[in-house]
Amino acid sequence: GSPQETASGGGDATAPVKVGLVYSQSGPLASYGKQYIEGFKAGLDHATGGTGKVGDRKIEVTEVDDAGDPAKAVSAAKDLIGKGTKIIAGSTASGVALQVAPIAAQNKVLFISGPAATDAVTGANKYTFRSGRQSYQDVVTAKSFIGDPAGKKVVVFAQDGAFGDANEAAVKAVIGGAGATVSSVRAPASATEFTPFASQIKAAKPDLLFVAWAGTTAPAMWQTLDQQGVLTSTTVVTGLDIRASWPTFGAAGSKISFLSHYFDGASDTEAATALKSKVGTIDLFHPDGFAAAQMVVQAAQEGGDDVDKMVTALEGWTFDGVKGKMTIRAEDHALLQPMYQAKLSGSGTTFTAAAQKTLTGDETAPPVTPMKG
Amino acid sequence: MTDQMVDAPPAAVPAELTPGHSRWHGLRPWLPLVALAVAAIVPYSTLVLPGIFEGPLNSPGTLQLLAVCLVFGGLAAGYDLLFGRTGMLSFGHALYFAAGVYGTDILVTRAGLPLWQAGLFAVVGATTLAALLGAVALRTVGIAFAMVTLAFAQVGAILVARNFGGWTGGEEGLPLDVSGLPPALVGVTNTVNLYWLALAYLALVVFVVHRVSGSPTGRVLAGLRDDERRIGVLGLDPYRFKLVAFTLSGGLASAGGVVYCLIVGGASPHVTSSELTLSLLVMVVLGGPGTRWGPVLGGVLYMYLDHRLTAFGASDAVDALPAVLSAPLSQPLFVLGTVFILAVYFFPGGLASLTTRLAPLRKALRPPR
Amino acid sequence: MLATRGLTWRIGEVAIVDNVYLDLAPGEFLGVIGPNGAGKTSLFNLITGLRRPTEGRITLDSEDVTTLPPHRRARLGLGRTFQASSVFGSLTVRENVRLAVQAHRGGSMKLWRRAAADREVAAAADAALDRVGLHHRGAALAGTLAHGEKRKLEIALLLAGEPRVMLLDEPMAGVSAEDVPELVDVIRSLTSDSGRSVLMVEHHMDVILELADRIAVMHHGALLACDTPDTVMANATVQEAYLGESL
Amino acid sequence: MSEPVLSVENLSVRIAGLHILQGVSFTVAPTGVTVLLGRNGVGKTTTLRAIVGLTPRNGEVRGTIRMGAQSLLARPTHRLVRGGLGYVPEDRCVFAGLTVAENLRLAERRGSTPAYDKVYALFPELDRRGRQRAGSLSGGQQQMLAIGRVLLNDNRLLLVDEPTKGLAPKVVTEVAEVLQRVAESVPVLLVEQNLAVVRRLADDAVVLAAGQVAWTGDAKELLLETGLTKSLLGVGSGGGHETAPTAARKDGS
Amino acid sequence: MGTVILLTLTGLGLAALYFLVASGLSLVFGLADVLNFAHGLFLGVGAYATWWAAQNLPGAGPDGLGFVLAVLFGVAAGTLVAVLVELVLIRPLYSRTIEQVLVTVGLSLAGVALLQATWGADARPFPRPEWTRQVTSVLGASVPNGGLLLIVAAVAVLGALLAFLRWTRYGLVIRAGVENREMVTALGIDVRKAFTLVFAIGGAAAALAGALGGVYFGTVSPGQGGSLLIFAFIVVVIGGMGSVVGSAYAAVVVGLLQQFVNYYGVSGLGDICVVGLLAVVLLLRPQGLAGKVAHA
Ligand SMILES: Nc1ncnc2c1ncn2[C@@H]1O[C@H](COP(=O)(O)OP(=O)(O)OP(=O)(O)O)[C@@H](O)[C@H]1O
Ligand SMILES: Nc1ncnc2c1ncn2[C@@H]1O[C@H](COP(=O)(O)OP(=O)(O)OP(=O)(O)O)[C@@H](O)[C@H]1O
Ligand SMILES: [Mg+2]
Ligand SMILES: [Mg+2]
Repeated sequence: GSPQETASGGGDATAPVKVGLVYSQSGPLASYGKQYIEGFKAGLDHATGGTGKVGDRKIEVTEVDDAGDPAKAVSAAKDLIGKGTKIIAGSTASGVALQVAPIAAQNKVLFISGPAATDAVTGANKYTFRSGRQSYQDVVTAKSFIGDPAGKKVVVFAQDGAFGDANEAAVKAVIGGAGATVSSVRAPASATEFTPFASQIKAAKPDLLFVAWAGTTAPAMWQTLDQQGVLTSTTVVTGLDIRASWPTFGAAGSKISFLSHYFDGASDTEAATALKSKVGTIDLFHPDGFAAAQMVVQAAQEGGDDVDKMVTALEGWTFDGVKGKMTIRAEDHALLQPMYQAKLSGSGTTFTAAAQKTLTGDETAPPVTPMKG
Repeated sequence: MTDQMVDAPPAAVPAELTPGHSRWHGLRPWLPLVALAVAAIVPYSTLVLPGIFEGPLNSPGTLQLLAVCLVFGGLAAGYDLLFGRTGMLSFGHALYFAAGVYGTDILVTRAGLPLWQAGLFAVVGATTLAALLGAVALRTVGIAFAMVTLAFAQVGAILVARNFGGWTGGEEGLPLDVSGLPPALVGVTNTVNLYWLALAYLALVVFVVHRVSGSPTGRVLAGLRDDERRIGVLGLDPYRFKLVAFTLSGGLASAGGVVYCLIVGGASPHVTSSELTLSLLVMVVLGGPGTRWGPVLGGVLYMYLDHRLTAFGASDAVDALPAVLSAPLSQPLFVLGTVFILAVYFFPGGLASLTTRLAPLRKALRPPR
Repeated sequence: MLATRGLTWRIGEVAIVDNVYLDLAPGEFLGVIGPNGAGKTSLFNLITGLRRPTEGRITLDSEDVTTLPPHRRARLGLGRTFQASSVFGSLTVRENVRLAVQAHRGGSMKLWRRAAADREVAAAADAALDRVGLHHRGAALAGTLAHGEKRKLEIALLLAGEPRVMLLDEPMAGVSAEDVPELVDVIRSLTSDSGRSVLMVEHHMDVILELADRIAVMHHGALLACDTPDTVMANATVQEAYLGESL
Repeated sequence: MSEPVLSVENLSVRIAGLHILQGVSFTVAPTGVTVLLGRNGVGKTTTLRAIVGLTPRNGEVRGTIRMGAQSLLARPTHRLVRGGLGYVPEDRCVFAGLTVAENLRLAERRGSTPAYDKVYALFPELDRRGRQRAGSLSGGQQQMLAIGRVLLNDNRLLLVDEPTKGLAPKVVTEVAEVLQRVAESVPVLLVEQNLAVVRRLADDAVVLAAGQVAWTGDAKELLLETGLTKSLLGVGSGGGHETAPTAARKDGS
Repeated sequence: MGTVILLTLTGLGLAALYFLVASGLSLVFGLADVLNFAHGLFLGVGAYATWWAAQNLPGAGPDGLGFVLAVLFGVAAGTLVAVLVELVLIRPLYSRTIEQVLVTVGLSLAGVALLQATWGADARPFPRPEWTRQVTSVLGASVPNGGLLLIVAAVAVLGALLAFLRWTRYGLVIRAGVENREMVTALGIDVRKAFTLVFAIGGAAAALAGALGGVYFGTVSPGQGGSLLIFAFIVVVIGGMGSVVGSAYAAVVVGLLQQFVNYYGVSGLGDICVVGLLAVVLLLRPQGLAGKVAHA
């Protein structure tokens, strides 16, 4: 017989639609994963009108923990695909998303990447979609703080690695392309002492400082920038992370201009109300899970068991998400969506974010990347 | 004290150098082949082992998991050539594994080489790297040696993390471009081929380590583990022999990297970390250093737990427990760490020592002759 | 055969081995005595290359070996035993000796040959074990041997290397009285073959006197005397510094 | 005869499956030196270690060991030693990384005044080399340190394992003298291969063979009877390797 | 000039942090012969206990005496955990060094996961006195007070440890016990107590480093200890195993090197220089900068 068995997806009209969620339940990104899954459940409820069904077919969700490790995620994806799953979603970490995307293409299953922000997921291949924003959209939002960039001096402060590279490249393209001179200060992600970098930034005297920093050392970094007077000497823009991180900005928080993917109260769409009723306070990655569920339902509804049909059904689809109007761009599967400018206020452990400005999906649209595979 | 810091591992006598006595003597040489044959036909079995594997034995998920386990079994056996058999504690073994993974990935994805060339270059390159760095690091001994190898590996990790020239993909890793790969290695339906590849790698490593340990050179390596000064006085250059062991072990690790890169379909910076070396150490000790099958078992078991515990943590049984228990139990690393500590206590000498510990039991059960 | 010229080893200001001139003729048996801490073992360490001298030269067959590493000297025919037994504890007694034989027969890398298949090595090893009377212990782990047995194994390891110059560091220490004559015979037989030279440190005077052609006396790192046994034993300084009054 | 200071009854030790001692019984008289004799590997060291409770992990001890009325088995070593059981191990075991003075300081016991004068009087070398690392001492110097360490305190019984091994004849004589003087105040259980030393020191003798006691009695008697020494120790009473420079010459040279 | 002063002082602050982590490690590593991978856990325990105490312990808080109380609580918790670890896990394995190291490896995995299970993976804001967030102007350079606090603490810890080793009998017992544990017992000393004490001191130093590290970083997170550990290892080894003074020197060298190279060189070069330094030092002087402490 055949040395290996792969279940073929049941073509039965009442057979459940199998959906595999591969995301971080444990590991360093566990709390992102938690928001994602809460958002997904709420979204599924919302999109199916509470039935959890598409037509007569139940949506059967299998959750697998990847602990942030691409190798585990790949194993999980292969396992799911082997069992006949046609839709995979999740990927909290960029590394996971990038490694799972090719698997989806090789096996012709739908993959909807989650909170992973890397630009490289966009246009990765025909079968890969995303339910969250990408770095480029962050940077476009940042640009909106500077007014007319022509002749301005912009410094990117980012950590070493692909995340930093992507942000630096995006700033060079977006703000530099609009006439600003862009330079960068890079630091190892493992750095614990930021004075040398703060000094370098200060010496550069920028008009705008764009900071792309993730990880547990961020508070120390902000404190150092604050102590060395960087925050008061220029406009500093960075992305607003999950609520739990807000108090760690301390006094520095009010001196920073935030670009935001989402925070509670940023929008009051129907979907946002539905989500809020489920999870209480909405956080950064709830909308990604919510959108993923909406996309899953759309794909199942229109595509049945045919993945190519699912892809066609999603390409160019516009829907009302938590953040407002979302559009899946047909050419490269970028998810066009509103982005926000925000201010943080408060002290101690209670901080609140307030929207300064909302940018529409078209305003923040990244340039089209050619589809790679 | 410095030189006592790394005492030779609590190793057993190399099995290869002691003649067997048991009734099995005649059969014994064939057992590994039988095991290999059984492992090779696993993909034809539809056996379902509930709780142990998610699907039947021949489902892609199970085969993928097994393939990863087998590669690490081989890696651990290769590492044992250094640690258990020669008594060298290297904290930088991950570097050579990573060189295999990233070398293959970069050559295929960025340079567009065909797989066999990329794999060959990666292994040759990594082996050369091991020889060069080993030549420097072996000027020290004991814990200093461990730290120098760690330093080298750390430089590798930093270079990968920095995403030098955009080659490595930094912390996001580098997915393997499969368009140029043989179709038989691509896609979930072909997981079985990856499984066989991993099995072949494991068999290769075990065979090489076995042959080398049983060779005259292996005898010298065992001697080095006990008393290096004495080896010198006998007229053998300890440095040369250690360098050969180091290079060989590095080369085997890089070959494992090539296979792993194919199985996982890419590279991620995790493979450069010192934790990986540390887990190799854990695998070897878990299995039993200096034994033929111990490190293999240790590697397979460790990776199995590492992968499966995430499912265990998320299972309903754990969720149903009170929060005091379920919170830690849903952390795979907590369970892994605890299992490991218990193993150190209850199987000193590793899994391989189980056979000797069970010997009295076996004797008792055997019908009197 | 073996000669040292002004050999000196200092740690800081202290000369542990102090300007030693020593000549060992082919086939000669030179006993080395001296109080504890005189520098006998240190002298051996210098000659075998485990330590580098601060001054002076060492020649073996008129070849200068002062800077050669231990294994190169061993290949030139220099063998030694250690004061504190150093055998390969996790190998069997037989494997210990085979390793020594193999080292002697050519230390080149043989990664793919089966060690156990080399009959010549095995035979030579068994012969060496026979000679020290450890044959019956061949299968025991060397680490579990009793002290006296380890001393014998040390000598077997030395024998296996067929050295032309042998350095024995207190081979009788801890050997039970009844085994001493046997071991003395073994050592004697080493020299009677083929003009081998021996340098032996030993505190058992009767053994020294029985075996040695000449006796060197060390004291505070320096060579106090080096002469025939009679002359040395009669030397007043030696009497005073080393022998003391007999029991 | 007065009560023995130490009595060993039916002592049986297994290590790693080997039955090394198989029912050893003997006593140590409250004064003088009792010497424990036997070939290499009969288990002399094993006996002493069993008495101080240092049998290795994979070993198993049966039988009774009493000091006075008190049973010694199953009590931790440090208690036994504090209770007055001094032990000088076979391989000296000085702390190589510590200085000579630190080695001695370590041996001080709480509650008693260390007798430095006594030790330095016996071994002036130790005083001179106070700041040298013990590891760099020669074998003989280390042996002196090992003995000196124990003599710092008052003991009820001393266990001394091959104290003259590897020592120069002169030092052997010195060590023997020291032990003789020590034995005037404390009973000593001594393991020794050097028959000259045995002859000089021993009052009683216990001979081990094949894991059991082969002979016990007055040491003088043992050493005088050529037949006995020959059968038990394998040497004629006049032979053996003695340290005096009187033995046979190498003939013909 | 201001930049040089600033980099020097902040570099010393970093060095102080490394030293605080390394000192306990070095002590346990050098004297008890255990390469303690669980040191990062002790660090985490100290940090989380301080964090917890500042909010929940009566009298403790983020400021003034309350903060001192919170830190004391943290140090006590770290010490307690270290002692428990020694008693329950390490002690039964004495004389089996490799196994001891492996147990600490297992512990570092399990312990960090336990912290994460209890308090979550995210960084929590660390309660700390307001003045630690401010800067002091030294010759025109704005030097963070948190760094200065670390320097003061490091000097105090160094002094205390040296005094301990010089004036107490325990230093002696411990070093002897490492060489030959059996023989120490044969001299009538209960060596187990001494080893427990070493772990207690190591744990206390680690917990203090954890608490002050929290002040320095402004947050606590489960992985914080582990990330500092690798540099601490490097410092310990460069300094010479077991040498507290050596660790101090090495910490200063590593801290300053990292700081200056990061400013004047390319990003990431600081770390590479440090590991390069490690390799060079070991190749030239395998025993590390200083010999052993222990004569302190
Ligand atoms: N590495 C070292 N550091 C300091 N001193 C040393 C070192 N090695 C040896 N010594 C000293 O050198 C002297 C000679 O030591 P050596 O071991 O050579 O003596 P020996 O003659 O062999 O004595 P024994 O007969 O007791 O074995 C001794 O005083 C010893 O303390
Ligand atoms: N840890 C151990 N493991 C295995 N065997 C052991 C161990 N310790 C001792 N033995 C064995 O026990 C026997 C007795 O050893 P012991 O050291 O007591 O002899 P001894 O009479 O002191 O000999 P010697 O005169 O050589 O010192 C020896 O055969 C030895 O091999
Ligand atoms: Mg000597
Ligand atoms: Mg003995």
